[in-house]
Amino acid sequence: MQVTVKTFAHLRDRLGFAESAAEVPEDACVLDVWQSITDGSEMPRSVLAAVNLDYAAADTRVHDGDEVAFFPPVTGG
Amino acid sequence: MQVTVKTFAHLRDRLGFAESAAEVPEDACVLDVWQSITDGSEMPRSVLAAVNLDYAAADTRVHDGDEVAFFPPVTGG
Amino acid sequence: MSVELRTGVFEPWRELADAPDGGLGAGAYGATCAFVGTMRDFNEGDAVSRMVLEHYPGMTERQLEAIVEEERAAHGLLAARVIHRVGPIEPGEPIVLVAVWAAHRREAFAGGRAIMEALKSRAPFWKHEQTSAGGRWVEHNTKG
Amino acid sequence: MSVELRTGVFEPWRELADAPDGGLGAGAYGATCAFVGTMRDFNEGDAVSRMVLEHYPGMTERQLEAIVEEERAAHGLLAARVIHRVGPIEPGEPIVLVAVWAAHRREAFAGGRAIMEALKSRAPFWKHEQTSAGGRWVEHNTKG
Repeated sequence: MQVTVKTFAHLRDRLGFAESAAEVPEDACVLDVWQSITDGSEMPRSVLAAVNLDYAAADTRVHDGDEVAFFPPVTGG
Repeated sequence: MQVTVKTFAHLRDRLGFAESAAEVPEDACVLDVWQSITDGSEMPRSVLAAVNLDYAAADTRVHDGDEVAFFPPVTGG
Repeated sequence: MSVELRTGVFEPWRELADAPDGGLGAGAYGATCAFVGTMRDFNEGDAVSRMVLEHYPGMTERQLEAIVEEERAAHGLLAARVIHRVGPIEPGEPIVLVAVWAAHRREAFAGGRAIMEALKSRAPFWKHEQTSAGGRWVEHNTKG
Repeated sequence: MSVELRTGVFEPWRELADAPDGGLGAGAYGATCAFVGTMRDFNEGDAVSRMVLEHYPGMTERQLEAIVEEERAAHGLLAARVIHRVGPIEPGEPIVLVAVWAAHRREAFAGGRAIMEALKSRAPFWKHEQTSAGGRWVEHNTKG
């Protein structure tokens, strides 16, 4: 199945793309998506993830068509 | 010696005057001023006092020409 | 640092809109906290139609200035402004504005709140309310 | 309850002056607490000449709305309003306005502060600063 991947701020600068598609297995979780876009690297604790605009843990299951986002700690306000 | 006495809010209503002069002995304190205007009654704990625009305790000494004020708990803001 | 008593209606947000920097340079502060207390049309279960705010001329200004200076020092505030009504007030009208400017939000919230608490407990103001049952002195403030 | 993102300069106090009641009736609330975060011209020891606020369209609004609703319920707020800048910002310009309306000052201060803390920790915004040494991402927020 396929998910949309978005990245923000210095994580986008580091990964080199703002938006992309990722092909992952049917039972994939957020961590699998991360590994599919980083050639299998560990997901640092400082990286935050969201699925369909809500915060999600590394083991959150994703589904076909989901929007999965990765970003650094937020600094608004 | 003589001091000016001011009263405020429902204490003024109760005592019946807003401003008055009181004759007190040379070594008088705030409590003596209170008693001189109330025929010797006790000073309730809820009555606040000020001497020359600063809060003062019952045993604060007063001096000739001082302005001594008595008022209930404040309710501004 | 500025303390004012006002006898007429004032618009607290417009006061700040006209002087948003509290006398500081733009860019010199990062956080502003403003509190406005407004007269409600009910209190302690009764409809209130009107209020008169009595104060102790001279002492009120002196206490407000002392409060602002103490909390400025305690919280590292860069600037502070207090405006307080006296005299007759109608429901819906602002009673008090406390605004503080600081480097960061922690000091701004803490300093603004501290000035309000000190004002409520120390500044010599007394509220006299007009209700359908007649006039009455407000006996105590809401807990902060 | 209202949440807005703005791409241009805004005047937080004038926004409140034009809508001081937060959509409530005058007389229905007793306390308003408003916080404004402003861009300073220095951060972590360096002069900052410009900043760009990146955000995650869709998620940012959703998180802000969730935060406002949670803190409204937690603190019994009567109304709340949040305006947050996105895009390029110059020193001295307001970044965020959080305003809350409540019956009493305790809820107003606590609710306003709680919304700011939640916004700082959860709302997806990222600051990119331009200093004399070049551009840099702000790595973490000041402690609240």
